[in-house]
Amino acid sequence: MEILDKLLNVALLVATLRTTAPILLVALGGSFTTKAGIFNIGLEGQMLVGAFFAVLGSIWSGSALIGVACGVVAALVFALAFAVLVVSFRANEVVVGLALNILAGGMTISLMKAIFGTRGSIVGQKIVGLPKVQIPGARDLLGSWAPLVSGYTPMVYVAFVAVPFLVLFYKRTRLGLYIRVVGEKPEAAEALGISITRVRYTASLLCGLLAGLAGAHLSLGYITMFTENMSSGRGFMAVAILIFSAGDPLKVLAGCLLFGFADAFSLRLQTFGFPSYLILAVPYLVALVALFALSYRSRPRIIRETLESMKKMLSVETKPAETGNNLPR
Amino acid sequence: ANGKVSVAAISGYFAQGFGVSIVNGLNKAKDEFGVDLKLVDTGNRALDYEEQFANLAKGGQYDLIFVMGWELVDALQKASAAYPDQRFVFIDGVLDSDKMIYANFAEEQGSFVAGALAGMIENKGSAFDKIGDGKSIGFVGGRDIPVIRNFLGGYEQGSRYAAPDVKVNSVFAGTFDDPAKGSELAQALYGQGTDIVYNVAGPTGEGVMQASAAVDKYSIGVDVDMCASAPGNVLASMLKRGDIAVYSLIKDEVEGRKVTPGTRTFDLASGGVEVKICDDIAPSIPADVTAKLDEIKKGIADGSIKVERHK
Amino acid sequence: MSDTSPAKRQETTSPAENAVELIDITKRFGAFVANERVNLRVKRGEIHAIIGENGAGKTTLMNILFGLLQPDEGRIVLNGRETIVTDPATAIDAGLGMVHQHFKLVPSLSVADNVFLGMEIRRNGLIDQAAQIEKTRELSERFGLKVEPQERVSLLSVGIEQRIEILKVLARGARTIILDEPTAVLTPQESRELFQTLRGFVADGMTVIFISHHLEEVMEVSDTVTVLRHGKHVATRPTAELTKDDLVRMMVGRNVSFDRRRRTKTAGEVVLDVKNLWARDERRLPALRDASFTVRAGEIVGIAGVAGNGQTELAEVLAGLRPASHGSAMLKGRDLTALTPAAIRDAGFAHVPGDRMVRGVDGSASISSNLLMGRQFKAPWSRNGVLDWDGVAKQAVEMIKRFDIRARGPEDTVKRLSGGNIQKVVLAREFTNDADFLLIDQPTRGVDIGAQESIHDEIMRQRAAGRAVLVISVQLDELLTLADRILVMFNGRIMGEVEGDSADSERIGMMMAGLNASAASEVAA
Amino acid sequence: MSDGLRAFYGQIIALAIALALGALIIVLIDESPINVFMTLVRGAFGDQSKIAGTLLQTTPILICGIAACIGLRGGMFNVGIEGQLFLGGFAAAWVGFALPLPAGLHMVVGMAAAVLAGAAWVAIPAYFRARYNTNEVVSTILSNYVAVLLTSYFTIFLFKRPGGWSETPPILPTAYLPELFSFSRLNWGLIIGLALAFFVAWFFRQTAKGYSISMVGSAPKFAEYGGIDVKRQGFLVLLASGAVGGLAGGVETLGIHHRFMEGFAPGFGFDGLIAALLANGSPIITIFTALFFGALRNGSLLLETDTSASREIITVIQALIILSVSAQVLMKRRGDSTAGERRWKF
Ligand SMILES: Nc1ncnc2c1ncn2[C@@H]1O[C@H](COP(=O)(O)OP(=O)(O)OP(=O)(O)O)[C@@H](O)[C@H]1O
Ligand SMILES: Nc1ncnc2c1ncn2[C@@H]1O[C@H](COP(=O)(O)OP(=O)(O)OP(=O)(O)O)[C@@H](O)[C@H]1O
Ligand SMILES: [Mg+2]
Ligand SMILES: [Mg+2]
Repeated sequence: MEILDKLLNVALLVATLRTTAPILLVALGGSFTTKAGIFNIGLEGQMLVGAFFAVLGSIWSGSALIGVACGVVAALVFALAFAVLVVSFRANEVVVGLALNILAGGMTISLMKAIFGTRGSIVGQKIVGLPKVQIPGARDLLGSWAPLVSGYTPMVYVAFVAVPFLVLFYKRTRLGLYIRVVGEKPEAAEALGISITRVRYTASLLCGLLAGLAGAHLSLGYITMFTENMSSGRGFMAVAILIFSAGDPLKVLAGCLLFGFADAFSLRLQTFGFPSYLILAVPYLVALVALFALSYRSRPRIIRETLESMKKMLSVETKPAETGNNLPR
Repeated sequence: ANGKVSVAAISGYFAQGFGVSIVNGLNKAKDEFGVDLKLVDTGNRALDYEEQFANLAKGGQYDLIFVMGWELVDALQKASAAYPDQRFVFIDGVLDSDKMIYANFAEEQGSFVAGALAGMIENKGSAFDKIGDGKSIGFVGGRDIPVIRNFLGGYEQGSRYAAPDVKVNSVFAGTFDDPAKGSELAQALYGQGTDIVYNVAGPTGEGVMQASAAVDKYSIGVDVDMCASAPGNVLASMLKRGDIAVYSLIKDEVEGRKVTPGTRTFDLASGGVEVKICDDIAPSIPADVTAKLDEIKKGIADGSIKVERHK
Repeated sequence: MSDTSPAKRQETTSPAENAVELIDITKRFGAFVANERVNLRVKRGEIHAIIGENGAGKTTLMNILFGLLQPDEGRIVLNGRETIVTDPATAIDAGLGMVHQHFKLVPSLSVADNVFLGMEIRRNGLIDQAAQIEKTRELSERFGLKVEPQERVSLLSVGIEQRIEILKVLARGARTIILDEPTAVLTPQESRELFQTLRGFVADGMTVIFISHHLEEVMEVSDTVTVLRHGKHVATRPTAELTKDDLVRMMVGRNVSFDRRRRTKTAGEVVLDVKNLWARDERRLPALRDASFTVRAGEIVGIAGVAGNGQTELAEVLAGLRPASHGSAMLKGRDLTALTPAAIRDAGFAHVPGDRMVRGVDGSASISSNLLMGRQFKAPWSRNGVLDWDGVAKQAVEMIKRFDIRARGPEDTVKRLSGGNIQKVVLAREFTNDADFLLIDQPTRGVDIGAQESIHDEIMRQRAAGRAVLVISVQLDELLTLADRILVMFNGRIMGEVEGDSADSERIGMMMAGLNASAASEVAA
Repeated sequence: MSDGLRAFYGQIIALAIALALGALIIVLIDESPINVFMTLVRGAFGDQSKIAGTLLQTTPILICGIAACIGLRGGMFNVGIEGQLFLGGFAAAWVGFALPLPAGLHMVVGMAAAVLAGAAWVAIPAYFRARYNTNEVVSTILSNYVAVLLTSYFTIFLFKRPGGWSETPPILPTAYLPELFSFSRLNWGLIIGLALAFFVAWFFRQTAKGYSISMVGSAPKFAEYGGIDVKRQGFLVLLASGAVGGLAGGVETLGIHHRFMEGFAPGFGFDGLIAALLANGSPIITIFTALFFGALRNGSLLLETDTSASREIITVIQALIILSVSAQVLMKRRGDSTAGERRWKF
């Protein structure tokens, strides 16, 4: 019981939201490309350059916001390269995505060496991080639950608020609609004079925007530093979530929360002495089990299926007085 | 090597804590003595190592080749056999061959002191700034590999020696490159009543330092001086002076004292490892703690306190 | 050339009299010429039919007109103004609208969203769905095209999908509407309704261009006919001056007969015996309900019905591609519902699927490779699991000849063939399987008249060889031509059976609309 | 211009663009592009040991590439080759150090263990893909992480060589994959890889089974209709792909490292995937793309020691080369519809 108390508490939920935010941001970015019918395995790289240039911008300008903007611009450049190669030059999107990831890794290290003369990490006072947002009155209203809504860096809010916006975007805006149509039935879009190329470019760039924000959040919000390869697989995780959510914002949120929770939870499990390697695999295993369970559930078992169909048949058949056909027994 | 000393260093870890300190030492020697310096990053694919050693050693232009990282041992041994005239300096360990130079570090000793420091501060309870009622201190490792276990072992022994009833909570991030995860791990520890966290996790550990600032608890840095990472929250740094090691070796070479095969030990006694209490914290450390630490250092140096290495 | 005189005459008239003029259009695909100096003039306010064999270049020509393809040579004049149609948007701006042979609707969107896709009504930057629904309803009422604006397209039948396609075009203010084989998927009733709608358009001063393989339709509704053959323009004439035989001759260069085939009453033993067969569709609702019938050796049984009334499910259950929820289908003593598709084939079953592009072929593979499917493990096509590609190719050449497949050779990629020729590839494979039972779903959907005849000949030959044949078709004429007995399906049920000789389309039409056999007879009588 | 010729010129131009960009970067770091490129070539093909080194680098990329090809041909996107390689490598090493057997047999059993481990590791994703249509890209990406962590756990906690680093005890010499030459570690793995490439190409082109699998890959509904058990073939294809991925691991541990080291071969799975995709799923062309990557890698090792270009710069240039080679701008006709292009389905 004491163990449970120590594991399941507000801090765990807060940690869940914190861990979820960067993956959610980058996955929501990937939602644009996924919906537009592009498989973007290059999220990892976009996030990484976003993180790097955010730190660079922050140091140069002394402003976290300008830093974020620099990160976004860098990610956009990568997104543009992705779009040019995949959409215009019809390169294989997996090859391009993976190669851009490699490029991002090599480029950030090279630039780090060239600019800072060291490899490894950029840490220190010169980096201006994003401030934490304290929501006024949260403590009075929620008491010990206040940390759940207050005290995060801005991008955490951006990530979660983006979800309803994206739902609305896909449902109610022209561009959102076009993105969906281009992904689902490009020949329909083409026949109506909607430019597939233009829509895919736009989707790629929107993806770069959010991936850049995700990167900037990682290096200026979550923590305040840059280190080689600091995206650490979050982009790949996002790709996995995107594929099984088909880019649907609410499902993306659910997937990211599940992973974030599993991650936060498993980190706490480690303090109880389980071997780290096995505990570190927990989030991936949880995601796998969820994936398998979901697909298993979508196929009802033979028996239940048969029972249900029988019921349906009975209910349909009892109504119209059709020519005398007997029900199967 | 036409009169001028020329050295190379090969490793996959130049970017991480200890590696950074090695690079610092090499650069210092380069600046001061004008030696030629070549850094070769091995990356992390085991298949590449042998070829890289061969490329480096076959020209014979390097007086010394510094090698850091246990995964290179196999390739190193082959290269040492293939190029018997080439002098290799293996950093951070001792191998069977008597043809090499070894720079051996006693990180368990430094960690012992760090553990003792953390344990004693923790024992001060709420009398001490930022310490809660619980009796636990923490450790965040990068990957769960033997060398990190050696740090952890020293830390646990030190804590047990100086503060037997303080518990050590240890966790591993599984990676050296994910500061966000380091921060998350540290926050999990702090959330469970742990007040002081020692990190041995390279860049991941930076996240630990930042987390200590975020929740206003204490952290202990490693390898290099990390006091600036979170001023007021970093108690101390356990320095593993790779820079001193390589610098002194090159200095000997430059000044005509040819470095010959054998083992050089960098331990607490020789200053190769040390615990540096941060300047902003030092004044508030109680005298009894300081005294005990001095006693421990002396004990380790004269052998009256034995610190076990991880096997 | 026969078209020079009308063309000359038209040049002297006011240019705006022609809604569309295509002048000397040439389009090449690699070395292949799909359109060669084709001329087409469509007068404002007429219904203009374009006919021609499969692969004659009809769709290509329309795609060029609509900006989906760029011509290699030639000019396009729209409403008297020379226009370079770089993309569909240009065509739409010029008042053109196209309903494609394969519908281009987005299944996950509502009817209204589909209609207004590309020209959304917006308020405050957001799509105003209420207004779109309202406008769609208005359009639907004004032009008599009944649709439910809020429904998702994925749940609708093809007939309704076509209405949506037409509404799309109308919503864009098209004055000239192009329809590529609009009736290929419609029931006779639906086709009739469509033509009524089209006449209404023309009465409003609009112009209609449509492509069709149904010459009756062409004769019935068009004002002018243009015939293409092998990518070339053959003739453009007022329909009134022509007979159906003229059209056929211009299209294929010979006479073709359309009579009912002779029927033989010498059916042999029962080959397929279906009893109380039930099956469910994708939504798990019963789609096939209690079907029972037999097919005998040397007989052709037809299944009539409006598309989507359980025929597809029946075919799939028999082929082992869909589980039966109840009942049996015995093929010479073996129950097909318990067998895998491979075992069913081995039991003597050949199948021409209704959806040929998805089920019938691998479009990206060669003709040889497509003809190999299903027999790759058998001699002489393979020995000890190793394929004899030379033999396969040789056989493919034979089949190309025998089934008159218009292709460059056995290595030609199937998706480059026209619809009719793709169908012939499927037939070639299935008819040479020596199966006792043939299931043919939509034998001539989208197939030109000349090819229809040869396909029908082939089916009759199979019957003569003692095969049991089950033909499913939405084209009643076809069944009347071929079948010894016709079963009519409605809402998953077999509503009744009529003898092929005595069948009359009125009564069958009633059953297709859901009246049972006796009721239909009464109404018809 | 024929399509083939056009494609060829396209690739040449693409390569030229990449090299030009690379040259620009090299100039920026104060090196001579000529020197750098010459060193690259010398490092890849300079003498027999360099050529052997290139082939040594090529081998795992080739085998992983073939694993990817098998999947691609059967319509399965195996992104988990990385994990299969790790499991295969570990299994082979385990047989090598824990299971004394006579020479020859030992090696064969070790390789068989690698193959089985690779197949077993992909079996669950494959089963769910076949039975419930669970997306294999997701499940194989996720299982990579688990594979790496699991083999690390085995290595460090269960089988660590006493006193050694994060590695298992060395395998017995009876399990070594024989080397081809005295001057290099190049071993039978290369022959296995080449033979496999030809076999797989022949299999898909010439056998009834291979034909069936290709059809499942390119037109699954048609294949189903034609009597092919699509689910079963899909399952087997992923299993075969995983088995070859495992084999790659076995070749690395039995042929080169002679033990399993945690985290020893990161990225080979992805390199193989890129090689296979650039080769459009053809095992024969994969031989060349893998060789290309192998040469780049081996050449770049020399570049690092002999010029001032560092590892990261080389990585950047390699990425640029892959990117430009991937662009098919000159291979397709322009101006016509883009809608019909094959897209990834989710
Ligand atoms: N034909 C088209 N093809 C591709 N994308 C299009 C097309 N038309 C519009 N879009 C995209 O849809 C988005 C919205 O287009 P819209 O014309 O509404 O822009 P806007 O006029 O700036 O918006 P608003 O009118 O709401 O202020 C744009 O991003 C545009 O790129
Ligand atoms: N993209 C293409 N590439 C190569 N050949 C093509 C292409 N599109 C059409 N063709 C060829 O051009 C010819 C004309 O095709 P088209 O689709 O216009 O015929 P059609 O008259 O519409 O035939 P059907 O009545 O069967 O629909 C056919 O032989 C076809 O194979
Ligand atoms: Mg057509
Ligand atoms: Mg057609």
